[in-house]
Amino acid sequence: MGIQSDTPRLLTDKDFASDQDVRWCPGCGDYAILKAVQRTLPQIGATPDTTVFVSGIGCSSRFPYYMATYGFHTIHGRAPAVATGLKITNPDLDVWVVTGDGDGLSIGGNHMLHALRRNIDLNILLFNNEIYGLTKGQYSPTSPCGTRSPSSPGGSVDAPLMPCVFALGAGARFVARGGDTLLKQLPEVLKRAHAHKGASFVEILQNCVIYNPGAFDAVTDKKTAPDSVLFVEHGKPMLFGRDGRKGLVRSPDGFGLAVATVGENGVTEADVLVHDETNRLLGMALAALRPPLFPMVMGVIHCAPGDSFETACRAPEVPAGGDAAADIMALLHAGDTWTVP
Amino acid sequence: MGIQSDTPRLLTDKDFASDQDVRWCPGCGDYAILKAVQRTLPQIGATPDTTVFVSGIGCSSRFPYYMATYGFHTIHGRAPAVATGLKITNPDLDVWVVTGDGDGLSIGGNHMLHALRRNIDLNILLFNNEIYGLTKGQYSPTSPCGTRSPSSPGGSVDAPLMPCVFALGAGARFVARGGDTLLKQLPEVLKRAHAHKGASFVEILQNCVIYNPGAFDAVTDKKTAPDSVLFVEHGKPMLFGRDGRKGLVRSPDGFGLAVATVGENGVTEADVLVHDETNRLLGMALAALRPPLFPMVMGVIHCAPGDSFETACRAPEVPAGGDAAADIMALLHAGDTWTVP
Amino acid sequence: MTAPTPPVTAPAPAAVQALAGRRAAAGRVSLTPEVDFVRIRFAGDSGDGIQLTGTRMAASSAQFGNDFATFPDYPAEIRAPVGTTYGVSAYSINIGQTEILTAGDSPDVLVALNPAALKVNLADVRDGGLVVVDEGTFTDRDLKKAGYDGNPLEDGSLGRHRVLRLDISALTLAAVKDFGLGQKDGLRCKNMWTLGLVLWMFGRGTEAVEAWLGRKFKDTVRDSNLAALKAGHAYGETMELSGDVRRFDIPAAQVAPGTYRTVTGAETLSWGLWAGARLAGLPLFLGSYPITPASSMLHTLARMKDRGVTTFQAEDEIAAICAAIGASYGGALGVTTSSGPGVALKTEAIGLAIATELPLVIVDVQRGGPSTGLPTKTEQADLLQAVYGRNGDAQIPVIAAATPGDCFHCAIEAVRLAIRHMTPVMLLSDGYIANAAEPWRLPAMESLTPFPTTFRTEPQGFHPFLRDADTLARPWVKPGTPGLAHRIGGIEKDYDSGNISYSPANHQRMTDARMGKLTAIARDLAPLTVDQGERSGEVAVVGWGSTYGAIRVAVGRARAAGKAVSHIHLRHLWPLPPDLGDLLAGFRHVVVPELNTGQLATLLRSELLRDVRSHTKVQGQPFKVAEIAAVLASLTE
Amino acid sequence: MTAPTPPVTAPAPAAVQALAGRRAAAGRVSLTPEVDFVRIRFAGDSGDGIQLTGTRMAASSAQFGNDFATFPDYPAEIRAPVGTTYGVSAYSINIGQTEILTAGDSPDVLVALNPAALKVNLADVRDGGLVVVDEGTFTDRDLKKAGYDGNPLEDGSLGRHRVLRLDISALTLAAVKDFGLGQKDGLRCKNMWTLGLVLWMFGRGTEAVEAWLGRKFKDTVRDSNLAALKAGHAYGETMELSGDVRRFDIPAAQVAPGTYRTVTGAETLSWGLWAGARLAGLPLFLGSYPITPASSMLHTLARMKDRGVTTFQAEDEIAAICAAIGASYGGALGVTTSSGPGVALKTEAIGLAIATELPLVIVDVQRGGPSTGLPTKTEQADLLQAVYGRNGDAQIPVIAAATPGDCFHCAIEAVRLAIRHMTPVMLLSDGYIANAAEPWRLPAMESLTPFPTTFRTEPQGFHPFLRDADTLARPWVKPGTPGLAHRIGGIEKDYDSGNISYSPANHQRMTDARMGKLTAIARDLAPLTVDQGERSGEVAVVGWGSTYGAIRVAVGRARAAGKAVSHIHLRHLWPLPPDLGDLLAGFRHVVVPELNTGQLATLLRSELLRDVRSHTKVQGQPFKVAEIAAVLASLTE
Ligand SMILES: Cc1ncc(C[n+]2csc(CCOP(=O)(O)OP(=O)(O)O)c2C)c(N)n1
Ligand SMILES: Cc1ncc(C[n+]2csc(CCOP(=O)(O)OP(=O)(O)O)c2C)c(N)n1
Ligand code: SF4
Ligand code: SF4
Ligand SMILES: [Mg+2]
Ligand SMILES: [Mg+2]
Repeated sequence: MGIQSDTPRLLTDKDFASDQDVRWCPGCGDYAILKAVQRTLPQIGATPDTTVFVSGIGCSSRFPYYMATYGFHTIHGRAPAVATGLKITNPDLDVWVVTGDGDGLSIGGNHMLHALRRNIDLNILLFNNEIYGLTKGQYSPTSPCGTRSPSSPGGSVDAPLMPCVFALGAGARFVARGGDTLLKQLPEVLKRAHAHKGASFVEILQNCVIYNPGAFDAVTDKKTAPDSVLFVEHGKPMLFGRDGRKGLVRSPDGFGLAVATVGENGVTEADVLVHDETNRLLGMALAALRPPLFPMVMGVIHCAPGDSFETACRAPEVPAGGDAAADIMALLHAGDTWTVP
Repeated sequence: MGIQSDTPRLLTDKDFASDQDVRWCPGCGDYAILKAVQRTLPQIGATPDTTVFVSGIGCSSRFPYYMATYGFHTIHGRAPAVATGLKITNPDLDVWVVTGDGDGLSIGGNHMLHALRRNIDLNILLFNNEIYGLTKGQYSPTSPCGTRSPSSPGGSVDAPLMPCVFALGAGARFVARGGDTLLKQLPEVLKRAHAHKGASFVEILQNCVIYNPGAFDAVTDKKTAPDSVLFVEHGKPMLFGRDGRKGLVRSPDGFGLAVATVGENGVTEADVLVHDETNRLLGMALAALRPPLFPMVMGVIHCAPGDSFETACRAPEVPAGGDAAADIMALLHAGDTWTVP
Repeated sequence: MTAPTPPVTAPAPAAVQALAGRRAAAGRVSLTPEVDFVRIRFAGDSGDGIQLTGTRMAASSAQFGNDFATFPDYPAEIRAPVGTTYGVSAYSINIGQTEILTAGDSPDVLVALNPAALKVNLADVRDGGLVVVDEGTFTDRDLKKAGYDGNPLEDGSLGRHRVLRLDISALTLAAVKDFGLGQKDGLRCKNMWTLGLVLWMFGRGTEAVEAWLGRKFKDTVRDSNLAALKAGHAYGETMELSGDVRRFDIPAAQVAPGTYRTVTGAETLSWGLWAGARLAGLPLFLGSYPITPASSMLHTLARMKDRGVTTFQAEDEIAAICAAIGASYGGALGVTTSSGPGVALKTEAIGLAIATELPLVIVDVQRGGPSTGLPTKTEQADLLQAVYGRNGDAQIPVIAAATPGDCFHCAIEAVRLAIRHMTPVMLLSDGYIANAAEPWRLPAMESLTPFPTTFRTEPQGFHPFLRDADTLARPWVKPGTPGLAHRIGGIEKDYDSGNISYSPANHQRMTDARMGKLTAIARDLAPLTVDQGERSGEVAVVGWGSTYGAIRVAVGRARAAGKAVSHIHLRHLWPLPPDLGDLLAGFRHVVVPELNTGQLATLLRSELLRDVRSHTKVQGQPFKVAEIAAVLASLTE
Repeated sequence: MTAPTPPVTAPAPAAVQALAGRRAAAGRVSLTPEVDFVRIRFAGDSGDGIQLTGTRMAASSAQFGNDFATFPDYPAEIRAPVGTTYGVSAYSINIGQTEILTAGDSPDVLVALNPAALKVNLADVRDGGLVVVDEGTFTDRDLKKAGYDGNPLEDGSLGRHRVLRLDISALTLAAVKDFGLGQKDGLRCKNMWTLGLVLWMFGRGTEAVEAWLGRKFKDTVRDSNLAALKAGHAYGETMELSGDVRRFDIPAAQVAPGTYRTVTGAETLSWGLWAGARLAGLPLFLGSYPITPASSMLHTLARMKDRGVTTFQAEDEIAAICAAIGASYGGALGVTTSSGPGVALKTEAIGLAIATELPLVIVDVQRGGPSTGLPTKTEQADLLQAVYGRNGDAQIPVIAAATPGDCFHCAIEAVRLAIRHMTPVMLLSDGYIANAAEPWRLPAMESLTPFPTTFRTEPQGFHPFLRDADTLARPWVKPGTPGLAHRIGGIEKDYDSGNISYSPANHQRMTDARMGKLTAIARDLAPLTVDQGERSGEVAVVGWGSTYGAIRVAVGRARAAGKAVSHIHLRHLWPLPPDLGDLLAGFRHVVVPELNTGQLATLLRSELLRDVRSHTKVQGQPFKVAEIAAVLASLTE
């Protein structure tokens, strides 16, 4: 059954690319993410036949069509729910959810919330371009205040959601952030997300060249990035900046974080906080930082594994060979019955 | 128009009680909350005619029927959305949302999320009894793991949501916690919620005597409360315990909070943190604490006012007296037109 | 949108069984109250344990060998304030030696445990019926709460009935005084005292209830209830009850041989879904969100985890159906259960299951609408939503269960259709059959024929939308199957390759294929049977769903009176059976009784272009036999 | 569920206007291509600016005085990869001296700016039609991307057409070479070069486009585009074009006097909603969530904040409608706009608006279904969802707009009904009329009659569900009104007091009252008019929505050929006009053309018990005139 090759060969990104033409706008950040995923999967031992990509609706949600894995392009906002049913039914599959800031946080916010709360073993990739791409550029729940768009010609007036803060508030046990063009870091984040058993939430900053170009320039531009991005790693001091001398320290007044420069004002390397990815509160603090006053934190912000939902929810398998009719009769007879001769 | 009395008299709780029989189970915590609300409203200058209670579906959501104010008992989970449309249309009204842990956090989680994010001026009271009351006792998204209920006969397996943590993750600018039987504190919390312009989120711990009795005994029982409850007040040290000597301090190792006893291990009152309700991160830390290791924090956990949504969203009023037909013709002519004689 | 009407060719599919044959005591028409049957209604405060009294009475009658039907009717509030009319809970039970299909229009006996219960139920009691009241509760305070100005026991309001006044409260307290219970706890045994008395009236012993109490409770609770039960029974036996109190003698019914049990529709529907999945060789996955009156199915299935049932309480109805779709995509049988407002929320997702052609069973346990409506009351007003309520040309088969027992078979049929044609199926139940109890003859093991599912595993020539020529089903592939990785979605796809396609001609072809599944299903339906009566005549009564019992009794009586009336009860509502038009052509009148404003009538009119007489009632209550009888009488004078 | 059919009594309500009268050039039938009208289709890559070219051509034609109709057809992807067939964007425009109602079945001229555009569109071009190609793009690479094996320009594939090969790419680059643009930016001016050439073909100058460019752009962008436009025009004038290229002479149409503008249905529907609210004296509140093809209404209304329009982009469709309900509760006119999948999500909340009897307008801009379906294509398949798609007996009026101009009037009518009867109203548009442009004669100011809203302010005798005897509307009260505080909700309520009620008889009474609103609306409808033809005859074509143009042209031609065919176009789809049955009784055949599988036909069959010939097409495309003409021919031979 099935086509099986005798000598297993090492898979490459090509094995994960489907035969469909990729239909995003030229220059869209989604291309880079697609490449990163296709390159990472072989490295973590995934196979196309045991991997499923489930998505909602949006430019980002077209993702499954371009993967040579199993794929389900569902309806707007519902991918986490569909993926939940799939994962419970078939826990051996690697299930990835691909969604956008509109799909996953606007219409789909509730399913995202509960998938994270339940800690079901899904790898959730949220492509955050801070705009509705597919429907031609309306502002999204992550668009900064004042975003001018067809549906907010005078500038949007709603405060944006911070995806990673939201995820931590929902109880997520794995929260990370990557960027479409951060070709070195993104695969590492994806690997960690995959390795984490339970719901893994990855926000990927993604450039929509048509409707919101350059939203993350400060973070992805090679020139500005060093001073505006902090890559965190568990157990490592949280240092950044062109010369690596800026660091996160405990806020001197009050409860929180501050940026200090090692060597200035008596600050030493020992004052710089060491990243502890198991500390949820620290994660919340890090997730909320934003340039220009603070760096944008990238990498694994929080990881504290717990029981994953599907195992506990799933009923034990009933031996397939059993006599169905006899089983049914047994159920019907279990209880108060009487017989009329 | 309308019945107007010449000499305005002071209103009392009776003026806020409708003529309908209250139909909750005898002993239900909802009664105490109803009383607290009816008593508080006159004190903050509210009038029945300018106050609206909007609710979803659930035992808690029957609330509006018992108030002599305007009231809208909508559909399951949607009260924040209905209230949003109402408040934008009629910003002068005091709009209260009453919801339950199922109504507001299960089916209605997304609307709650976005009402909080937008910071629309609603006073949201979430009656958290950690159970679905009206539908006869299924576990809810706030039920602790292992809750046995008709829909989880083997014990629930989903990790619960912490309502106040969720609210802060959503970007809420006012987050508080009260309890049904805390007759002294609850009105104060309600007053603060009302005074805050923007979305005010109040979690009210509520006892469902039928399906989840005693869920909050540790917190509401006069015997255990002193050691398990911390009432926070802005600018005051966070002390609690029977003798008021326990306090929250900075966690000595790592980033976070710890409980210490003043006078033990060299801890002095100066080490005890002072509550700063404007500090969101501190709020997140406080909201997540739970007995037995930590106290349950009650009172205003976070309050940091910002622009409220309805004012910015709302279109300027068009003078009612204007000539509608002429206005319409003006719109139709604004653009490229041509005339055929 | 015309339903496909191909020629009837195929053989009777599995799980089709004439409805009447399934019933106990089928065939003997119930005619004379208090001889053929007695209808008794227990009513009291919702704290009085009325529902429990009723179910025990039903169980005792079952064991005695009567046929019976029940109708529990409880308030929407969990615990409404004591003594109010909206806090009244009632349980009607009709006990017979003949075939019993409804709880009966007008009770022969009303037991009212407080003034409010009397107030709400008195009007229904038949003239000359017996009213038993707990006069201990007829205090000024409780009379006022019930909205009485005076005391109906004193002011002649009960003139048209026989009245038995007992201070049941005091008698109960006396019976349990040795257990040291407070007044409140002692009065909780009132229902058992009452049950004891009623059992005596029917000449039944208390053993069955005693055994049950012994199994369910222990210590003081058990013992005090036992004492009350026995005291009530003894009271009947030893006291000199006034001549007004006749005892009833309802011999055992002549029922078809077999093993029986008492079931509600919520149970049988749950078991049927599981049985269907077992027969198909699939694990069952239920995605659900609690809602009255569908929650009891979630509860029943949640208790079946050890039988391989996975239940998932989702955050809302949309997540519930989407998870079920995900489960079906993963190779399980995905099921979702809800009631009207919840099914409304699933509308968009049903479209996804249609577009991706995945099997799925959607159960709608209908309740009073629109909107929140009357959550605890019954109605049949979701039929048109089931048939037409989706964007796009998006049809799915719709099936309705007629009785609690029928739920089992309908559920299997729904599962079978869903898998055979790779389509969502809507299965309609309602608050009445979900809650009502009836004795059910268990099906014979031989009737449970497996229909094993074939998953596609062969990569050669595979594409995800290749169709079976007969059923138009596409192949079902479990993700994880080597060599078959593919992508599906809700966008239109190419008929030949399954890739996204915007081609005009292809969209037509795919639309035709989707609609063609309905044609295929209609083609396979067994020829219609007539439940009662000839295949032609004066009047055909066409019913569906839970009105079965009332229609059957009314038609049975009309036939007993010599009228040429027949009863056709539809299980398959969409597509309609292709031979329905021809069958109805043999009747002068077609009457369609429904608990809505005429929804099946709408379908029949558009599909058959046949005028029908729509007889409707939208009151949150089942039909009374008399209501249908009146229509029949007007047409057959 | 039978639609109420009371006697026709009431006078014509506001905003009812014969459809034909609204059109420019009404009455003169278009018969001869290239004499009465010319159909031209611009096609190219989605990056080629095709939609802009089309709209400018439309604007020029409008200013010249032609009648015209357009059909924009663009890909589902934002920017599909360059050169692929699924990235092809097209804009069809039909320009006439006679009444023009459709963009035309088969273009007389196709302008193909790349091989893919040729590939996708060639089959539609009429035999002998002119094909203009940019041969500069017919490179091996682009031919391959388009899926061509050889070069169609060389291999005789274009034998049935006249072909004009021009290297438009090179000509454009030459025209703009002085601006120092790169190759890519230079080629962006191709569309203006092409427009210049086409304007020349029609004997039109470039002034109007020049003025527009001057208004919209500045600096190099403006100047380079101007240069390209003029160069294209000059090319036509000065080059020796082969004899194959005739110039077209389409004189101005004889149109009704008045002020005109070019509009799309998205604009007119938005304006109409606002106009309705203004005439009612209410602020307009739009709750919406973006979805193709409804988003353009959100965009249009978002730009009207200074006119008192509040737009709220909600988190999803459910929040959108719920906010609109909240706004209506607060005394504004609540409106929500979406397309099929989004309307499906609103199902439950529509029930709430029905139960609480609040005014609300729900706009469904239909697209291809089921599920995600064909988001950018048109369809009429949400009609049954609109009429029947809710739990419970929950009917609401349904109205459909026929043309972009009609959208304005239908929107006012929807607002009027919603307020007059305190009910949600469903207003159907579709992707075709939302996007298509047509010249629209502005209504006369006198026709805009205010219908001011009366809010209840009098506490005396108030209860929230008191009804107006005629309209069955309950009083509308703004929260904040002194002395009128009250509670409403989705649970059933007492007819007399408005308090929660579970009483059986009351539920029937309330159900009857809710359904009675439909009866009241039907009673008030103006007598039906026939769009074209007599009130009896051989064939009645009954249409609804955007098929208006194609039906009108086909019927006009049939009538010109002497056939006894009439066209009836329904605006009110639910309740159906009470005189429809009688009107149709005068025809031997009733033909119902629809872009679905027969949904109006289903309604007509069940409501009128009249057999109709359902003519359907589900291809995501409007009807071709020829398709309808063929049915008519078959029935009138
Ligand atoms: C029920 C429903 N509502 C609305 C839409 C329209 N829609 C499609 S994608 C989308 C938003 C996409 O935004 P995002 O998730 O951020 O994805 P992006 O395109 O930016 O990658 C919307 C509103 C839809 N397809 N279905
Ligand atoms: C759409 C819909 N789904 C489900 C229900 C059933 N339902 C009513 S209330 C409720 C949950 C109530 O729980 P909660 O909000 O915690 O309120 P409580 O009764 O505990 O106060 C549910 C599931 C409904 N009425 N409507
Ligand atoms: S619209 Fe934006 S997000 Fe969508 S494909 Fe284009 S660039 Fe990417
Ligand atoms: S069920 Fe629980 S929450 Fe509901 S009224 Fe009773 S005690 Fe209160
Ligand atoms: Mg986006
Ligand atoms: Mg609750």
